[in-house]
Amino acid sequence: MTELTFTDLEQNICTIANMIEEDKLYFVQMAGPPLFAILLAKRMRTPEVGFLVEEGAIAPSPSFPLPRMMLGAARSHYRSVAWEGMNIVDAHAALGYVDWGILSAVQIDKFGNFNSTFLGKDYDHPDRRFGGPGGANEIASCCWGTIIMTKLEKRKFVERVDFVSSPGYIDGSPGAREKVGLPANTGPYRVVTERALFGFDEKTHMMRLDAIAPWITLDEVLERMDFKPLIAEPLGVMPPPTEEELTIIRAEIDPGGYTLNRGEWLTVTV
Amino acid sequence: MTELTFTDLEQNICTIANMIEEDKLYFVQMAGPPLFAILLAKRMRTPEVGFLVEEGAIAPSPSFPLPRMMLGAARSHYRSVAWEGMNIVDAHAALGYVDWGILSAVQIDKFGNFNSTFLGKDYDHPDRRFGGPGGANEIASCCWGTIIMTKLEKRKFVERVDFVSSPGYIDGSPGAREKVGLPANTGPYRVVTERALFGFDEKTHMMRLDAIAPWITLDEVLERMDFKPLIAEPLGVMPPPTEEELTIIRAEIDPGGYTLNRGEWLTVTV
Amino acid sequence: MQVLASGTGEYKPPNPDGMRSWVREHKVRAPVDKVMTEQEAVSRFVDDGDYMAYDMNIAARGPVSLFREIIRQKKRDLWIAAKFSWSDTTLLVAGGCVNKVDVGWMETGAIINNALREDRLKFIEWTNGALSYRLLAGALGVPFLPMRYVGGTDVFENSGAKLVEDPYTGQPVVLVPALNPDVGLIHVHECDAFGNARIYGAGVAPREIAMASRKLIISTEQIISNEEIRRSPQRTTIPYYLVDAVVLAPFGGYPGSVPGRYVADAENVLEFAFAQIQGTLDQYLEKYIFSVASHEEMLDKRVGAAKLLRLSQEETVREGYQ
Amino acid sequence: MQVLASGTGEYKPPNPDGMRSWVREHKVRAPVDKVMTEQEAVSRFVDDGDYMAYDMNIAARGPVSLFREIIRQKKRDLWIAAKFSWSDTTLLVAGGCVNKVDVGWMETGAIINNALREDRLKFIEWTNGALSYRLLAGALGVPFLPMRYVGGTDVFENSGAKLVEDPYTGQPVVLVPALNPDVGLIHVHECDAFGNARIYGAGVAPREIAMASRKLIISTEQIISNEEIRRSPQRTTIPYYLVDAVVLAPFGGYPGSVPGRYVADAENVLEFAFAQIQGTLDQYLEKYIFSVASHEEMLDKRVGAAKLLRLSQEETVREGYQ
Repeated sequence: MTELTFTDLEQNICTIANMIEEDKLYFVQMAGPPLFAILLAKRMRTPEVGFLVEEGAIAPSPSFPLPRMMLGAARSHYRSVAWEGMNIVDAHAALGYVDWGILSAVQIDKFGNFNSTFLGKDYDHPDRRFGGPGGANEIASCCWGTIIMTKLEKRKFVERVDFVSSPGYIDGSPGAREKVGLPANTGPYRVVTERALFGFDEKTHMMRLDAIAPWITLDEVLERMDFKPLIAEPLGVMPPPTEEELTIIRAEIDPGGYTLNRGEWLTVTV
Repeated sequence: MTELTFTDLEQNICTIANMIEEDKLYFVQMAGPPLFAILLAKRMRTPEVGFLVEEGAIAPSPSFPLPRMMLGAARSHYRSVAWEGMNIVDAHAALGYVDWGILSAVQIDKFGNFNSTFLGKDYDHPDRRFGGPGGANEIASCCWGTIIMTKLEKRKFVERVDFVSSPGYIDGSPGAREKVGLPANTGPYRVVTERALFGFDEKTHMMRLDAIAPWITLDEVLERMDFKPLIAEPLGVMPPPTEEELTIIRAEIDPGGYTLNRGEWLTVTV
Repeated sequence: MQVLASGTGEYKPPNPDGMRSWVREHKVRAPVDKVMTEQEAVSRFVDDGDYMAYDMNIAARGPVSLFREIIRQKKRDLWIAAKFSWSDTTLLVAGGCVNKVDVGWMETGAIINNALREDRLKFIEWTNGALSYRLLAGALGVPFLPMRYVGGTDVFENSGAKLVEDPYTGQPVVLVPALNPDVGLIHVHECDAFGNARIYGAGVAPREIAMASRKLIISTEQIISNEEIRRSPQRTTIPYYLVDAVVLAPFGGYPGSVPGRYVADAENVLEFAFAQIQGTLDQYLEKYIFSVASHEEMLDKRVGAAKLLRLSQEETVREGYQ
Repeated sequence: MQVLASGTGEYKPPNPDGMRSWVREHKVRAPVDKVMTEQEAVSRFVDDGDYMAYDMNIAARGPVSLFREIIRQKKRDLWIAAKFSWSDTTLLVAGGCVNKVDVGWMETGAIINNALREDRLKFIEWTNGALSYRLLAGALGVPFLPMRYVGGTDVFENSGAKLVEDPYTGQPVVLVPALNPDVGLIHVHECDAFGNARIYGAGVAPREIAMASRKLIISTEQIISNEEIRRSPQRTTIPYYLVDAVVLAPFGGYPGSVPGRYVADAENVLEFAFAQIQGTLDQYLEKYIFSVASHEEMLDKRVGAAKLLRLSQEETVREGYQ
């Protein structure tokens, strides 16, 4: 039994890194935890895995240390196989080449529709304005599946998001995505948080709690949600980060402390 | 008074070369007389004039001698300012950047609709099949005006072409081009032949005989047409090629004899 | 081809024939020298009320020296396409230049939130890709393009997208209207005096912006000869006739990076961020924009040669950017 | 968005979701070695009845060694996109491989005229640009694109174009259906074993074909390392995951040129032309295709080292093609 200290973002990075498969193609939100997740996987298990970023770098091999302003930087796009533009990589996704998108969300509903636009009041006069859909909408629409990371909080897992920036299963009805012009047989695959891991029921498209961290109870998880998800049986256990993973994140991938300096610190005994 | 011998194609090349303006942008059919016309102009009067070819070379400075297989050859695309693809240069035309297209036609009607597809019988079983619309359709649709070269023959200047490969003024009615989705205020500008030069009436869009060669009569011109064009008053005189022009064509631009070995030989006294 | 649903957002109505007429009347098709100062370029080609698009952002290869000149000249009521933007949206709003934003993504903070609250700013929600794709439509000279995303979200409702029945497959498909900005700004690695420009590295939509924009200002790290351009046509991203102005602007991306040339100045980026938090952005603007007459003077007096050299030296990745 | 008129030509119905399913099931997203012989590539990836598109033509950077292998393997009933083609259409028809052609442009002669007369060949009239643009639609993963040409001609009537009322401007605009070929062939200057490919010089629509095609065979003058590709990502035209087969084919464009590498062999082109005129194309096919087992053997026994060296040396224009 050892004590382990990590942030919610580090947990998410490690959880997603362990989902990465070398023979799949990924579309990754640049300049933050989604990028770090695939970089951790590349560093530890799947060195050859390819990923796209919105600004057009195809299958880069980022050069560490990444600069603080990593968005669009030469080190971020280092040794790509091609440098294209946004419409080209988006088209690759539209054509079905991209298996998984990796994204983060501000707020999400039970059908996986998510918000990165604003919280509170209305669109024109929000309580708090966020960055916007960015590239998440096209990624969530056109990749075969999406892995969405966020934090398990009541204001984030809500019955109805304040604004649907990117589509999940819409209203959950059969063919709901197809009816609004989205590619067939696509949709959210996993929702990853520091305390719990979710999937979606194939029929109802309702969010389903698949696993929880070993240091939290089911009730504690559900208390942190505004809606009640389906619950998988048996309910899985979500492993915490390993020492090795955390060391690689902190020493190589994010020595600048982007993940360390933000988020909630968790100390658990494993 | 000297005797001058040239082919119909050489006459057309010289006539068009003298229309070229340095501050306009051209879209030119590759690998034949339309290309030679702009090359003659570049060589003699307008060295900086820019032109596009369908396969994506932008403002090339072809390197003489051009190879026999000049289509797409390195010498044809020499010292372009950019190498792009067909959709990009076609888009430049669609955006209105291209003033004039230079094209050749197999057959043309009184509204400037022209044929490069087949002659005789029907589409599926023609008497003689030609190459097809090629890039002429997009050029004739999207450039502000087109200069079309052909030979003055009764079977070429017809009431109704066997197949409309590329649009002229359709049925000549006001807005006829706009009604079928073509850009506004575009259309054929000149029809150039070895014996006569035509324009189009601004109102009726009917082909109008603007000038004839000094060595032919009006009646002889009209006998070579299946329809009667409007006739400009006063009727202009179309100058024959100059010795200098012919020398440059034969010695520099087309030493391989593409234009010399084809077409009708004309000997005139000037 | 029935329209099944339409978003309600404001958009610049597509007008392909209007764009064509504008091009015919205003764009110089002859290869002429277009080199001018940033002062002249912005003064001549950015008008109050213009719709403005630019490639990349304040983090990387953005036309930042032009942003500063736009603020210096107190341009007003710009409507911008904030696709893949960063704190550049905040900078332009803080400068008082922008009152409408088509949002893809931007960094947000007090400036944006206050401007929204005080009704000085109107947002229309799109996505990075949708704005780039609308620029592709504008670049192709067509009024709209069909696409496979945006549907099923509040973005659709908030935007100018439409859902129609595809006449080929009978299935629903989203259309978005072409975007032809009044003015486009692109910062490039190299160009010649006529505007033939080279960009190295990935980029959001430089070709699309260059083709779609009515007026186009290029700022460049370096001016090279037309002969050099013609020796390597493969490297040209933008041909001359699309370009209205060429502005020589070494370190024009500052405080962002220009990949392969120099890294971003994190100090300046943090200075900006702290100024926003502390409500002292006016002082930042005064220091870097209003108190200096030009980009060159700013580099000289506010940044200094030592830092510029360091930013260049720290860009250790050069391969591929040539 | 009313359909005002529709052409009556046959076209491969656009099916973006069908393309997506195919990609998901068949395309290898891992970077794996795809180098194989032309025999294996054509045998595995060209099927009788396929719709086939290729970039450029028999005059310049066409995938001509693959054409010969297709003829050698007696592939049948291909439907090809003859956009900006040359005598390649004639060659494939003479080889008995093609029974349907979407016409942009092609060189015509006795072979084509006879095949039409004898109902062995069906043409559908498009234009070079319209076919390239349909490939762009296919490359973008959408069912159709609007465009500003084709309208007002018999091409429109003969094709699969439609005239609709644009829901944005209310004006008529032409739509064309996306083209997603079953198989695409592209000859490139260089690529790595995974298929990351570089093309130098102008080209008709290589990116579009690479993206739009279900199966994609790349033939290449030269195989380079993945590291070399990654050192210069700017030069990559086609990324690996689009590619199914890489065929090493030096002089693969023969008898055409590959700009910057070698010029066309006018002698062979004339030999082909005279054979058509004299009705002896069967002998040409026997000599250059059926009597040799491979492209390599053809180069060795039918063309010879001396000529290959000469064709290389005569390509004096190298600048820009690197």
